Amino acid sequence: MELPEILFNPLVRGILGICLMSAIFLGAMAAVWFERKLSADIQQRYGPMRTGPHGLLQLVADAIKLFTKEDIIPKNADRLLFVAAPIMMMGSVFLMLVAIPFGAIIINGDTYPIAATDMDISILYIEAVSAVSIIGIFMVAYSANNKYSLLGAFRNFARMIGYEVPLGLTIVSVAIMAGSLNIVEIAQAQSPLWFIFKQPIGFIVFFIALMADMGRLPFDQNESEEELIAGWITEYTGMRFGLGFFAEYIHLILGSMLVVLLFLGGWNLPAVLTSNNILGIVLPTVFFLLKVVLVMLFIIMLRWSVPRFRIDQVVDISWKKLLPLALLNLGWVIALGLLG
Amino acid sequence: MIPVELYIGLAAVIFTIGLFGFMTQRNGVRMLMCVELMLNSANINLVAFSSYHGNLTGQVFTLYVIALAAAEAAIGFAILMSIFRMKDMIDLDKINVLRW
Amino acid sequence: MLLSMIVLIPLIFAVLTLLTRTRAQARALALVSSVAVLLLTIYTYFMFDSTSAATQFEEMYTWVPTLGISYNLGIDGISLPLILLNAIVIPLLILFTWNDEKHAPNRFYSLILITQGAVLGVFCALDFFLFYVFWELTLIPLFFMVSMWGGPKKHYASIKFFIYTHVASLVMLLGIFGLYFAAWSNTGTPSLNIPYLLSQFQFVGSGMTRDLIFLALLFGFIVKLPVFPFHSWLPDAYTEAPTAGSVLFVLLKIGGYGIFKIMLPLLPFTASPNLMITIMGALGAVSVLYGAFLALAQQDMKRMVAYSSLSHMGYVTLGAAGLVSLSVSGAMFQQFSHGLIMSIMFMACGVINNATGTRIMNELGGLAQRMPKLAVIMVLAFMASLGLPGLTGFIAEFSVLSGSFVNLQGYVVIALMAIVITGAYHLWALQRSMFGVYKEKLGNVVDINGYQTFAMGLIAILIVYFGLNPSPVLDMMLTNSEYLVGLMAGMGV
Amino acid sequence: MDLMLFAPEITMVVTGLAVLLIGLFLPVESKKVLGYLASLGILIALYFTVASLGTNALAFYDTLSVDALSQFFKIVFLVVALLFSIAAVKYTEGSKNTEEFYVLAIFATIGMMFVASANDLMVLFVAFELASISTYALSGFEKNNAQSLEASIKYFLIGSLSAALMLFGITFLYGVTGTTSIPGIAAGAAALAASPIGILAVVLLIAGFGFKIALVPFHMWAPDTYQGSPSLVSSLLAAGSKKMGIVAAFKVFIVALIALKVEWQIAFAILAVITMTVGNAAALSQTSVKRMLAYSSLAQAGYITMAFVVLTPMALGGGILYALSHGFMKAGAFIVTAAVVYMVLSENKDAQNPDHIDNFRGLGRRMPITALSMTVFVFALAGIPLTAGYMSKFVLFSSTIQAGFAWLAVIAILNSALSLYYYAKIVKYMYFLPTEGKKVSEPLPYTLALVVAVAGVLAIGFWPEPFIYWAMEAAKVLLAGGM
Amino acid sequence: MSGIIDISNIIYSYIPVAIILVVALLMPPLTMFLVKTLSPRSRGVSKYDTYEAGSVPIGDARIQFNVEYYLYAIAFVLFDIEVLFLYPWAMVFQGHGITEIATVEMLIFIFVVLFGYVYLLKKEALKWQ
Repeated sequence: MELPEILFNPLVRGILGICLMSAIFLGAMAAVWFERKLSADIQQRYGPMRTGPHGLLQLVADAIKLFTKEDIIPKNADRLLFVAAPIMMMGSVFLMLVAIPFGAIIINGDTYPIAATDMDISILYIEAVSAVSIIGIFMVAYSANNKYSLLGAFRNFARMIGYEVPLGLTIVSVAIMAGSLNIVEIAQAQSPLWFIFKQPIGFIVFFIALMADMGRLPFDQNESEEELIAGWITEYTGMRFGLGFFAEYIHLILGSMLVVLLFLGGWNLPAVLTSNNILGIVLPTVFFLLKVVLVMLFIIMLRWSVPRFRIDQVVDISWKKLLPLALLNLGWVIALGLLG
Repeated sequence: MIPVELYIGLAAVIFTIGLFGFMTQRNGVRMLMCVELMLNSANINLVAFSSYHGNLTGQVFTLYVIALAAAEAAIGFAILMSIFRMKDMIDLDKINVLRW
Repeated sequence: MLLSMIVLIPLIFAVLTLLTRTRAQARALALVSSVAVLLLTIYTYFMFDSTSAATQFEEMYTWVPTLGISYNLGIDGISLPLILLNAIVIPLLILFTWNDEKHAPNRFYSLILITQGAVLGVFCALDFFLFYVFWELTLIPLFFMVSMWGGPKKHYASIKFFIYTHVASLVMLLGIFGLYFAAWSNTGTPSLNIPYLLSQFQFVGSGMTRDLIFLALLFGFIVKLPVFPFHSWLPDAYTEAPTAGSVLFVLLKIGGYGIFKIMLPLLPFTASPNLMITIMGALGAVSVLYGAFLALAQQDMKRMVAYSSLSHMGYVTLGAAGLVSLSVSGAMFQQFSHGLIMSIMFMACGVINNATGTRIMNELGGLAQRMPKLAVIMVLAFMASLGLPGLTGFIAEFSVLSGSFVNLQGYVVIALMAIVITGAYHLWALQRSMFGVYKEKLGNVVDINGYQTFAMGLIAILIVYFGLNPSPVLDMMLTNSEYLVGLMAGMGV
Repeated sequence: MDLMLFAPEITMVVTGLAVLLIGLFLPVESKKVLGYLASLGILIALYFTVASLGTNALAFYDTLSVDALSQFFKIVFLVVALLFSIAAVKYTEGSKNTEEFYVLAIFATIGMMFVASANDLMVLFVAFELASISTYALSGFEKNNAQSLEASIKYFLIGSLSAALMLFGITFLYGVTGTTSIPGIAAGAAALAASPIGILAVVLLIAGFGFKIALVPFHMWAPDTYQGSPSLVSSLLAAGSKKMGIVAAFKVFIVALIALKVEWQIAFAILAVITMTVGNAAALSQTSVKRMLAYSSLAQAGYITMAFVVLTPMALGGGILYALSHGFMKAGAFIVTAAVVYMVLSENKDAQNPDHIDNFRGLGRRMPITALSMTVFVFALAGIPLTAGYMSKFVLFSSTIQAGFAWLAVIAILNSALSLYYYAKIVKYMYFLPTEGKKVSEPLPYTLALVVAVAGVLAIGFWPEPFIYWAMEAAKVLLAGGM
Repeated sequence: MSGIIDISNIIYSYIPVAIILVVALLMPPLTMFLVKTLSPRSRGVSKYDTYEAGSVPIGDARIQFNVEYYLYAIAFVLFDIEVLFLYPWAMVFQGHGITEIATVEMLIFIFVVLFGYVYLLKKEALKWQ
């Protein structure tokens, strides 16, 4: 069975991307609900219960509320930046999304990733556009003319730059091992042995750095509700807040996908399981998404069980622990490469 | 698909913007940004020519240029910061201890 | 080795002198050095064959072969008398300053020795590079001499002197370069050897180039000499310099030496020798007259002497342009004689200035009563300077004027007019300063001391000696000038 | 490929890293060791360079060449670095950033050395920037001194502008010829000469190098920077960094772009004349000695630029020799000002303009060795015979005449006569003007550096044969590449 | 000089990016437009105040921040650029027959970077105050 040529048409790919975008919206909504319930469980309470069964419709209610909230732009704010900031944040996550495969279809032993585009340097591209979100955050904080916001943004900034370096180094290690910068090829290269087993240090470094990059607790110093009200997003209300909030959750999902793609074997399954075309179409993606959900679960559980670091600790961890570890990992990968 | 002249033209325009900015701006940071702009216009040229000639020299060169630009920016900011700490401004017209 | 020693001993001793701490050590070292040079020079003189115009005592070591530079020394009949003059006067000059209370004596004597070494170097050098090095080296000590111990306008004078003559030497350097490269491109080998380059001059491409080279070199020499109209550094520098400095200026005969040694051999091969002769003759004659007139107008005795020096230097150019054996040798002898005479005259000016505190002649008067020894020597020198027969000045000027008359009647006539004026200002100066009624406000002046008497007296004796018997130096000058004139005759000039 | 070819560079890198690392773990009072270490490393590198004179080789995929030209300039840079590091022992005394001072200087020197051996514009540009960036930081080394910072920011902005211009020019060379290799560009020069882009590239490159060499009218940063930077850094800038610009320009113009000679020759002629004239004229009225030296540096760069016009082996040899001589003379002169500044500041911590010429009054009595060295340097700069400056001018100017550019030589010679005036002024202040200051003991490191520099100046003055020989060899390398 | 640069393959893989970019650019404004039409509007002055835990804000918030941030920023830029050089090298490290040379050269490079790192550590540039 040949895949029709039309599937490779960029326009079709773009429409696929929009579908994926909608999917991830739903995913993010699910993730929000999921987190609420999980956190409630951890804290031994029920969480949202009233809207729908087990509060399943809570998100819909929230959305309605957000849509009907007045949009307030504080005085002294830089209006242009204030309004444009959500675009930057949303743009960043959506552009990331373009290059990330949401799974793959295996037909007759050939793998077709479910991704809007398949570029040679996708991992580099993802790293690049994900860094754009910090500009959005900074725009929010700077335009709001609020000291807490700015302080939050600066912390965010210090954290981001600290963790970009180990992140980059581990990605290089992965790229060395896979011999490619194409995220699909990297995922393929993990059959049969996942990279988490080949470079466990790399995985740890990458995971921590990614969490910091996403601003997940224990790395959400940009918000630090206890000290900075809501940090960088203090002055955002209603739907603006909602957009920022959503961007974070989408980022979370995409980050989890990255972890799976880079270290946890992506959609790779033993060839036996995918030899059948129907199984080949379904199983890899399911398997992939399952792993993504597990990673998300882990991240969310972490959030509710670990206290937040102080900003100086965060910076220290990145520069004094992760960076050497990342270099060590790089050395390890080089050694492996020389031996094998 | 795209004539190489367009790339050169783009680079030239960016370069000119950078040069113009460098000449007219008096704020240290802005001047620095203009220089970066000029370096990047050279990068456009290099990559375009690299593609045109089908060899990788230009792309490799671009990598070096990016690194150098970063190093330059780093040192530039360090100097500007020291000036700022001393004078609370980075307006080059007002930095004029050294005159005749 | 002989010439190297003559040149290098003063330079080495200059460094040693610089390191001394006391006045006594400094002057002693300087005296030792200069006497050593004198002895070596006298030895050289007696070994010298004055019947030959060829280069003698030649020394040659390769230095920078890539550029054809070598360390090449040698003397002939043109340079030896000047070396002799220098070697004789410098020790006497040191004796003359024996009791001077100048500050920083170590530097003072060191500068004297550097000047001596540099000037001797110029006379001995047979390589243009070396020649130019020594030529420029004379500038530095004299510059310091003037600006450290000079008169009230010392800074102005020193800088004017420095820049003036430095520019001139740079122009000369251009000429040297021109000659050097022209010869290089002709023969394919670089060389800065003076006789070699002189012999190559005739093969230089166009007449225009030859003329330019000639004029560039000539400019360098006549500014140093100096002659009108390039003399304006002279009165300032001579006047503002300390006595020793003025004497060193007087001994700085490198400009005239260059004319005889370098210009005359080149002259016949220029595109228009007659034009060159005209230039040199005219400048010389005008200088004689102009210097004399200005000297007449001076109030300051030292300035008057300086202008008279300009006047005398005119004879050198005029004689060189005369192009007969008599005039050329006369001009050479004029250099020698002028060195002796002017040394005494500047020394006398210095003594008077020290004793009375002024050099303005109207304020002086009757000094002969209080300073008889000085008066005797001074009168002798003035007489020699105005050309009294029996003294060196007469021989020189007479030879120049009579010799030049053959070719340059017009200019000689101009110069002859100056003789009257020369006599006038010399005598008038003597009359105003030495004779007449002693002006009491000058205070209690004392006569020259023993060292000064010895120094000035010895030079005075030499003036008389060479005036009566010039052949010890004139012979070799004649040999050389005959050779030069013969060269020109061969070219039909 | 023989790594021994790059023994000097490797030595320097190892030295630099060693100084950095050791310096980190030393207490402030024993950081003097770093100076000795750096000097030792530089000496070893110098030894390797001198020992390898005469080898010819290409290395690293033909991007680096070892030949007489590169070795000669390496010697220039190493000599300057040596003087710098000896003198810096005193300058950095008591500073906790000693190692940075040395390391930056060593890295700058490494950059210059690689520029000297670059055979590829990519390497050339990267090395160029390595040297530039290190010197930007060096010139702002006195972080609490407004002058130093101002010098630094001006130097930095103009330096990065020049880098951008140069790079833009290089991209066009690459665009037309398809290679960044210098011989490759020379081979493709026909295409360059035919294309208007070639001219554009030449213009951009002249401007880029003009800024670095500080040719008028691209010079406005130089006086400020040389005056404001710490004196030792000025010595590195004037004596080292400027030479780097010159050797790079030699390579780019004379080797790579000889086919476009007609276009740039006249430009350089004009630049040379303007530069030397403006430099000398402006130097006349300066009261800051460092600024005066800066302007004199302009003038000297103008003389060297004449080599681009004349383009005979001898002229280029003269220019190259001049670079070495200027290295000794100018580095020495700036070290003297460093010593004077040190003296002034040790007497009065808050002295303004410690390099003012009034502070040179009576230096002959206060610091005899320093003053004597300064005399040698300024006389050498003025071109008094038997000094390095004279020898270089002799070769350079005479070859200019030889090649038929008599007018250029005349202008240069007149300029050189003019320059005497302000050089003599320094000597006058040192020896002839009275002062109340007492004799001070001269810091040993400065004295040592000065003695080395004086020895160099006099060595070239008295025994120029080997220097001229190797300069000529270097010039032959340049011309062999292009003609 | 004239010529054509063919980058169609690359362009094709970026067309989806452009499409998504347009969507991403449009989405927030559209949402905000919806909000504007749907939401009520109340009058009140104090709601436009900057929220700083209830206290009245003093002065402008766009102030100069601690210099620490800049130091980190500079360190970041430099290290990130070092990583930049690793990417191309990572691609050719294996399977291009230059493994040994590439390894040695990159190890030297990393070694020099480590030097810089040790320097930063020792100079306490990475110490948050």
